[in-house]
This record gives sequence, C-alpha cells and structure tokens, in this order.
Amino acid sequence: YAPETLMQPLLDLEAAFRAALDDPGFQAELKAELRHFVGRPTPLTPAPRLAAKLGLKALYLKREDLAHTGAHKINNALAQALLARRMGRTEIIAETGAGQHGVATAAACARLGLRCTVYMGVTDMARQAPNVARMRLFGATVRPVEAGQGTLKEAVNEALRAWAGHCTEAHYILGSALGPHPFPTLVRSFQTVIGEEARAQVFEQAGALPEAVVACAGGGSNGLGLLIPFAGDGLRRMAVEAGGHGRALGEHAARLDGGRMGVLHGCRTLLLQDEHGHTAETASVSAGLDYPALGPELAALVLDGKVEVRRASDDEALAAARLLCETEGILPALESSHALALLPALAAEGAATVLLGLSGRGDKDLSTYQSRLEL
Amino acid sequence: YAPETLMQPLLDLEAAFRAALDDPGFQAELKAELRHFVGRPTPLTPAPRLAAKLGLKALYLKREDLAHTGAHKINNALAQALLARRMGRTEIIAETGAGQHGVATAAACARLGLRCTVYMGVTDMARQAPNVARMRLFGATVRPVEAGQGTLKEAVNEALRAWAGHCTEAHYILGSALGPHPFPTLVRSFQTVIGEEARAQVFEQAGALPEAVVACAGGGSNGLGLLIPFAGDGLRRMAVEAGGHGRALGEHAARLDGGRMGVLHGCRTLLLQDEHGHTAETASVSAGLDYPALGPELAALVLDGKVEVRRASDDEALAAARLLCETEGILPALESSHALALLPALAAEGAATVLLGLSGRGDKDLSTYQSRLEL
Amino acid sequence: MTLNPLLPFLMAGDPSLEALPGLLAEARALGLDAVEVGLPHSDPIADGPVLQAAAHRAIGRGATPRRVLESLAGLTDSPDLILFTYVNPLLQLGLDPLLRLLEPTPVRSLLVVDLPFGEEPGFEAELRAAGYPMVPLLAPTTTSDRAKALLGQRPDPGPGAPFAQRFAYVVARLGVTGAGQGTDLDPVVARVRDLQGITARPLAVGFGLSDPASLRAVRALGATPVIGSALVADLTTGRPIKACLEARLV
Amino acid sequence: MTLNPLLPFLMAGDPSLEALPGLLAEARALGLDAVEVGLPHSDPIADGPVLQAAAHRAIGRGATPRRVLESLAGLTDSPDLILFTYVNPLLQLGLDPLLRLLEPTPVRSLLVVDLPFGEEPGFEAELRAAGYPMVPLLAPTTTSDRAKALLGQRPDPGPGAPFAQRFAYVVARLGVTGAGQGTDLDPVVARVRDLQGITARPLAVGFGLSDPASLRAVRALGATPVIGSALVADLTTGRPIKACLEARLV
Repeated sequence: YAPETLMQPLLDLEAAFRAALDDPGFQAELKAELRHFVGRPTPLTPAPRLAAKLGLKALYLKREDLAHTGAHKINNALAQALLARRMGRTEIIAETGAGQHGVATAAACARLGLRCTVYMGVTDMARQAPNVARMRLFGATVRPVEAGQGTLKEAVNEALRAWAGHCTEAHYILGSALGPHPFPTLVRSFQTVIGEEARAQVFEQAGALPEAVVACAGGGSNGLGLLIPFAGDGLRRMAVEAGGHGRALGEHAARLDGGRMGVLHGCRTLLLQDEHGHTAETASVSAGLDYPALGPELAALVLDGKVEVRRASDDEALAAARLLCETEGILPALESSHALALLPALAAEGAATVLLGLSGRGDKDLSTYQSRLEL
Repeated sequence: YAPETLMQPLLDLEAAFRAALDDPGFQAELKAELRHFVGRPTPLTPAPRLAAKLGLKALYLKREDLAHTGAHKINNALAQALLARRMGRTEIIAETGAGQHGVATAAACARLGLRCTVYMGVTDMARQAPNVARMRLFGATVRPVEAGQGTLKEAVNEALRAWAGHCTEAHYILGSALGPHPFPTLVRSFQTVIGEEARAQVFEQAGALPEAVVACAGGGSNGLGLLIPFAGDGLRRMAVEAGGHGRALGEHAARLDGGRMGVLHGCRTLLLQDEHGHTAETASVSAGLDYPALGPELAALVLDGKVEVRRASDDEALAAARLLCETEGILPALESSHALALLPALAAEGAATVLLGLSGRGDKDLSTYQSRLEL
Repeated sequence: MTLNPLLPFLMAGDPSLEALPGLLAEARALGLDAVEVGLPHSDPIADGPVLQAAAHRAIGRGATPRRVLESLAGLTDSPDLILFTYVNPLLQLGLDPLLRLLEPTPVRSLLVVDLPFGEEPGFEAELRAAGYPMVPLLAPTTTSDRAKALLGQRPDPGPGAPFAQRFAYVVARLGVTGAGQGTDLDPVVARVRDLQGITARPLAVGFGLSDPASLRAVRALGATPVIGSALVADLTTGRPIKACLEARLV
Repeated sequence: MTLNPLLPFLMAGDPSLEALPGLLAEARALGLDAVEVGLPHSDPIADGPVLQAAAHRAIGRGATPRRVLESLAGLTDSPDLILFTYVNPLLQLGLDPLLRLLEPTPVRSLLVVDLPFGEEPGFEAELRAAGYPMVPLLAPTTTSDRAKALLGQRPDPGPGAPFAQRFAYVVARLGVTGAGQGTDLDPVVARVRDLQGITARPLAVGFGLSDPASLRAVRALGATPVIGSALVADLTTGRPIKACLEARLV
C-alpha cells in the first residue's frame, strides 16, 4: 500500500535485508555493535518487592531501559543503519513519536557517520523536549511537523514524503513494526533479540518459563520483539495499549476494541478511524503509544487469538510507574508503565509468574511524572 | 578526623565491611544485584571514529553511563545499601552533588526497602533538577542545603551532621572516595569493579593493554575505580580535574596545582583552601567535579607519581562532549567530558591506544549543553 | 484522438462542494476531456503542503467521501472525472456502496495513490468490471520491466475508451505533489520517450509542473500535463478557474 | 576545687572581635573559671545552624584564626579559655606560629572537634608539652572501654591544673551543637554517673542544653553544663552577656 515512487526502493530494501540476513559478516558486525555499543544482552531483573506487593510469586523485568539511548529502539535503529551503510546510503530519514526512536537513530547515524534527519510532531517536540536536544547533540536535523495533532502519525506522513523525495540516496529507518512491507518484517526481525535474550535469561534464573509475558504496544516493535520468541511456549502473551482518559474515539489509542481494519502508512491493520476512513485522533499520556494503528503482524496475532490485548488508562500507567519506582528503584518510561499497569489484573486472574518488558527508561517523561504525580 | 560521636559508628562500619568482604553470601548477593539490577558488566565500546578524528590508533570507552541510573555511582550505593541492611540499618543518609549518587542511593534504597534522605545543595538542585525529581520518584526525601555555595561540600557537611544525629539507626552512604575512614576504602573497594571489567574487556577486544587509562576525578570514586586495577601494568594512569573557567582560586576545582594538604570532611588530603585553612570556593560547569578536595587515596597516588593529574576547562569539556556525540552517538556526562577533553593532548604526546572511563550519561546535563553549546 | 492539452486537478470540497459542479463545467467549456477530482484524506502521504492543506480544509468543511460523490451525482456538463484518492476511504465505504455512489457520477476511473497492483486484487477487479479501472502510475523509480508489468496489469481498454480510462500517469519527479522547485525536465522527457516506446496509450505527466514552459514541453512530447497544486493554490486566492486554466493552455 | 557552675561558649568574631575581651571580662566578673572560645570555621561539621551561622558571620567580618588569637593576646581579666576549633586551621597555621600566637593569650587548652586521638600524634604531643592539652570528648556512642582509653590518652594533669586543662567534655546527645529539642536528660545523667565511676576529673556536659532545669540537673550531678548555641543566639539579639549568663546560673 505504498505510492509507486516507493515501490522499487521497498523491493530493493527487502532484497538487501534478505542478503544481509544471510551474510555472516553483517550478522557479526551487528552482533558486535549490539554487544559493545548498545550493551546487549540487557539484564533480566527479578523484582521481588513489586511482586510481593502485587501478590505475584515472581516478576522479571526485561531491561531495555538499560540499552544505549534508554530504550529498545536502538536495536532496530542500529541494525537498519548498518543495513543502510551496506546499501551505500549516506543519508537517513526517520520519524519519531516519543523521541526514543529518533534519539536511537541519531545515535546510530553518528556512530556510523551517516547524515540524519528526524521528523517529529510539534506536540511531541514539546512534551519530549530532552529527546529533541539529544538528537541535535548527535548532529541530527530535527524537522518539526505541524500538521494534525503534531504526533507520531503526522511524523510518519512527513517522513514517508521526505523519503519519496530522496529514496535514491536516503534510507528511511522506520522505528515501529508498521509501514509498508518490508518494514514490519525488518523491525520485528531486529527486535526479537529482546525476547530471545529474555527467554534464555528467565530460564537461567527461574529454571522455568513464566506463566505470562507482557509488553506495551504502540506500533508493536517492543511487543513483537518480546513476545514472538515465546510463540511455541504455550504461555499467555499479552500486549497493553494506551487506554488514555476515556472510551470514546479520540480519548485513547486502544486499537483492538476501538479500531477496525484499514490502511494507514502502507499497511493494512487494526486502525482507529472514523466512518469515512479518516484516521481518528488519539490520546495518551504516553507519546510512544498514541499511534492510531497496531502493527500488522501484532494485529494478526491478536485477531488469531495468539496474543491478548488489554488497555491501561493514563492514571493506571502513572500509578504503576510510581509503584515500580518505590518498590524497585527503577524509573520506567510511560510506555512501559502501561505494561506494568496490567499486573494487578494479571495477579487477580491467578498468574503467579510474569515476565514484563521494560521497553525504556522514564527520564524523558520526568516532567509528566512531576506534574501528574504532583512531586 | 571525625567527631567523637561518629568514631564508634565508623569503627563498627569498618568491622561490618571487613566481615561482609569475607562473607561469600554477601559477595554472591552483591554480584547478583550488580549483574541483574545494575547491568554489569557494562560494555567496553571501541570508538573508532572519535579515535580517527583525534589521531589515536584506538580508543575504548568504559560505559558506566549504561549502568542503572546512568552512572558508576550505583556500584557503590547498592553495595553500601546491602551492607547497611546486613548491619540491620533501616535508614539511609546520603549527600549528592550532581545528583547521580543521590539517584543511585535512592534507587538502591527503594530496591532494598530502606528509607532514604538525601542532602543536596540548593545550587545543585537547580542545575540538576531532573535528578531531584528522580530521587523523589524513588521515594527519597531530598533536603535542600542552603549554606555556602550550595554544592557538594555543603551537602557533605549536612549529611555528616544528620548522620551524627542518627548514627545508631542510620547508615551514611558516602558516594565519593572521601570522608573519614573507612569510607574512602569502602567506596574504592566497591568501585574497582569498573577497572577490573575494563581491563579484562580491553584485553579481550584488543589483545593488549592500552598505553594510557584516563578518568575524570571529583572525589575520586570513578577515578580510583577505573585506575586501581591497572596498578601493576606499567601504563600511564591519568585523572582529569575540573579546570573551570580560570586559574585563580575559586575559578576551578583543580586540587593538584591549586591545593595543599589539609583536612576536610574527616580526611587529610589535597584541598583547595585559603591561607587560614578555610575551604575555598570552587567553580566548574560540572556539578560532579566541583568538590574542593581530591580523595585521599587518589591524592596519595598522585603525590607518589603513580597517577598523573591534568585539568580540563569548562569549554574544553563542552567541546569534547559535542565531539563524542557527533562521532560516536554517545552523550557523556559533563564529568566524563573532562576526561574526554584530555584526549587531544594525549594524542599529541604520542599515545596511540587509550582506555577512557565514561563515568555517566549526559542526560542530566542537557540544559547545560543546550545553553552552552547553543543548540 | 486529439491530444488532451491539460489535466487539471481539483480538491473536492475546497473551496466548497457547492462550487465543484461550476468549476467542472468551466473546464469542460474550455474543451478539456478530463479532470482529476481529489477525495480529501486525513493522511495524504503522497501530497505536498498545498494539497495537504486543501484536503484538511475540505474535511473541516464536511467533504466526506460520501458527500463528495453525492455532489457529483447527475452532473451533465462535466468532463470525465478521475477520482484521485487514497485506498482506505474506498475500503471503508465498501465495494457495493462505492459502486452505488459512483454510478450516477461522471467518474470514469480511479487513481488510488497508495494501491499498488495486487494489494486488493478482488476489489480492483470488481471495480474494473463495473467500469472503473485504476490508473497505472509510473514513477522515476519504476524500472522499465516494472513499467511494462504495470501497464499490463492495468491494461489500456483501447481507443474506444475515453482518455480518463486509458491514460497512464507519469510521475515527473521524486517526492510528493506540488509546484515544481525548478524541476529539471530532461529526465522526465527521456522517460516519457522511453514509455512511448513501450505503450501506445496516452500519458499524463504530473508532480511539480506548473509553469507554461513545462506544460508546453510535455505537450510537445504528445503527452498531457497535469496541473494540480498550482491550480489549487490559484483557486484559493479567488482567481476564476477560467483564467487559471486559460493561462496554462497556451 | 569548687564546681565551675557554667561553661559558656562564645564564637570569636560574632558579633565582633572587638567585643570579645569585654564579654570575657563580664564572664570572669560573674565568677566563671573558664570559657570556650570558638574559632570560626568554613565547614563546621559538628555544629548546628546557630553556630554555623555565627561562624560564617564572623568569617565574613574577617575573624581569621590569626586575628582571633591576636585579639586574645594580653588579656588580663579573662577566664581561662578553651579554644574550640576544627583541626585544619591549626594545621595550616603550623605548630610554631600557633604556639607563638597562643603564648600571650589566656588559652589553656584546645577542644578540636574533628581530631580524634592518634590522628596527629606529634602535633598533639607538642601542644600538650607546651601547655595546651586537648580536651577529651565523650559521646553517647563512646563505649565504656573507649572512654577509658580516651581519658588515658588525654590524661588529667591533676588537681594542680585549672579546670580548662582537666575537664572532659561529655557530649549530651547524638547530633550537632544546638539548643535542645526537648532533650531527654535521663541517658546523659546515667552516662555522667558511669563516667564519674571511671574518672575523678571534672566533667562538662554540652550539646542541646539551654533551659535552666537542664543546667541545674547537670550541676546536681556535680558536673559543669556548657551553654553554647543558646548563648550565641541570645547575644545576637543584643541582650547583655551578664543577663544571659545570670539567668543560667540559677
């Protein structure tokens, strides 16, 4: 579902991606960068005090917040930047919502010597100002996008337009498991390292798999990354969407019970939209979860009954963040806090052991935490 | 050099510390927390693009910025919190300058269920406001210290006073390798994990030791932590102090060529002071390097000719930070930027391979970088 | 068949749906065979700032896909229309309601910018069977082999069919719709010549063309220049469509 | 030896160095054997807010260690003085200059709050030999064994010596100097009784004592109460020292 201008670049990208996957040299380079630059494997932290508070027997946190630049986004950004360099591209275009993907891409580009332009909605630029500063320090150009709500959706629009204009020399590093094929596949493929590590780590620490694995889901890069490697394990896989501050269209970003199938940004998936097929407005305290569409692969797993989707409201996410801070000394990103907010319900449903993906750190959200939690 | 009230608590602490060091149970607990909670080992990142820019053959960065809470401070804070819990203490007192030690201590206390009070100068609270918010999110009480310049020195004064009032139930987690015995020993001992890891990692990656190892030095916890394990290796060990904005007393925090031996905060060491034995004012763009005394053990190594001390000015540190951002995609703390600022000189002196300690990440310094680098 | 000298683009609902029939009648009076009518969309990823703004204005004024098509129903003095749209609004309407809405209108074909051939094969085939073929797009990144395939997948219905159903759309340059920033014509001239070697069907050339010289250059190739963003911008200033089009027909 | 009923503390230089001799003369006129004189320090880690503020005011007015000692030189109507100080200013002066400065003053001993016995053994021995012994401090955290050792390390010069050189300082409570926040006297009473079983030397009791009842309770034990922060605070208000002290002598 992409404009014709982008079709050949997308086909070229898919071919380059397949070739890279088959190239031991590329794999070794990626592995070395993930280890020495990104800091993989990220730890799996047992959270005994939070578990006790919630009535869980054991809780394990996969610590993407400790990855370089503070979120899981770097896994994909770095891998795609390596791929772009391999394809001979010298310029990178990216969109960003919360700013974590933009920061990760800017860092990866600085690391590899690629020019970088990041498109970011003006609303997101205001609420995630520290990330704007970080991108600029890394030498990236941040282009404000004024259209619409000034958030991720508009940033993707603008990045796609920019890529259409420079697709012969630039690579577009999409940060979520969405957009036209092969992006969802690329992103998922570069993020499953999260779940692969977590699965091995929880086995090592607990001697068994947990009963449930939980991740937050905006586009789905973190959700797929954590959940896919547990596919054959017969455990509950859960994704948590932004419940925002209400159930009406425009008050949340819960695509499962608020959306229906549609096409946005080159892929067909669950989409929040009005009756005319116009994309709906969304609301969430978290800049990383307010995208109106669920990534297509995650949507397919959900509709297939393989992944459960729940929603957490702004207030529930904020309370969950505070509880993690106070019981374990870990400051989660607002996105990750949505996953944490599911834990009381999971415990009430009888889950005893849970593995949860902490997709990023909450430093970028400090001003929201301060004002909403009245610190 | 401590008040009599603190002498017995200090003797008790030393005994508890020795006992803990000899206790495999404590060592195993500490090791597990460092691995699963803190994220150790932190990576050693080769920095080829920065090295090329500077004319070095190879440069390796020890990434304490990737440790939980964003700096090396957590190594010591967590270890001392475990020690305090082992001693039956339920309350923790800490001082903080840049806020990294305060954040680390608040996190460690939340993790272990200890009550935490952090003393912080009002000047530092203003320039490191995000860290104040983080401490409060972790449930710590942050007490503003108005006296003097409102920086680390005054915070230590006030923390020592508070500890004297609660030394039977509270443990004081000092964050730098300073203060009355056994604190310098404790802190150094819990920080040498940095250099031990780095030494093994550089051997693994480069097959040889570097010609020089460089760290910034405020109190000295990071400097000693990195440099001590290279003691027998016959290489250059270098510590970089804050050169501030001038050479006159009060314009910098360079203790080696600006200070003389004196007693502050319970230890005898190199101290910036006036002719009357009053502690001098200091100046640095970095809140973590403006302490007027060098830790006693580091001072001894320096005076013994075993460690070289240099200074880097505010402007040099800021420029070095920008260069690392743009060439490697890593945002260093202002403290670490002082170490980076030494690299051009080291290269000019003929050093080819350097290992440098990135003590922390620069997120807390974003507002300074923005205003000083005109982003 | 004589050469259609210009293919104008109008954004439905901008300035108003009520104005649309009059604008179309003026175009027809100038002898134009076909006009592109844009269905305003919330996320027009292939459009530049002018058409984005026009679409958002139109949506704000209630120009939903259904109301746009209703406003075109029963027009008798309109050129053939090419409905320029994104795929999602069509999918949300659904095939049967869409066909019922299209039937009384002068719409003769669909230009769906984000629907490459093969993504919705059933939907596309049903529309074609009902008389609404999809216009093939040929971008600067479209290789010669791919162009041949595309033209085969969305075939020329033959000389008996009107221009609106026959033409292929040649995207003049990389990027999005919008008045040219001094577009270099040489590459598109070369591409048009290459494509004329592949196909006998009429070609329209758009994206970044607005000045009379560019339009003339396209016509000199035997192709039809598309005038979109520049026309929409002109109409926004209140200039009559007759004047806008006449200036570009010389 | 009769009981010294009160050991006042004055911060040298606050309100002014010029006022100090007069204040000391008044204390002597009230029959007090000894007075503690504080050397203002930049980082008084054992002092509460009142003495910190007084020290910083005094430093701001130029009360350097040298000038404080010079202002005490040649006083003839002063009680014996105990120089209350932190160690660094003494180290920076150096032993010989310090001794030369002390010689013409009524200073009889040194109370160095951050110099535990053994940290500067040579320095301490030289000062003792020159007639300036260090006052031993006994804190609530000082165990009985440690108290015995401390009293031995800084021995009683015997009944022939003045109070200022003989007494041990009993720190009444945990924490820093400052008027008591409703200090419970029971623990310190018990400690003083225990210490009186260990040593025959005079004991002064300070930290957190200011109300007449507390002072009387200390005196009832046969010990000398120290009045520091409360006195400094009173003097700051401009109240005459005679009135301040008399109120605390009853």
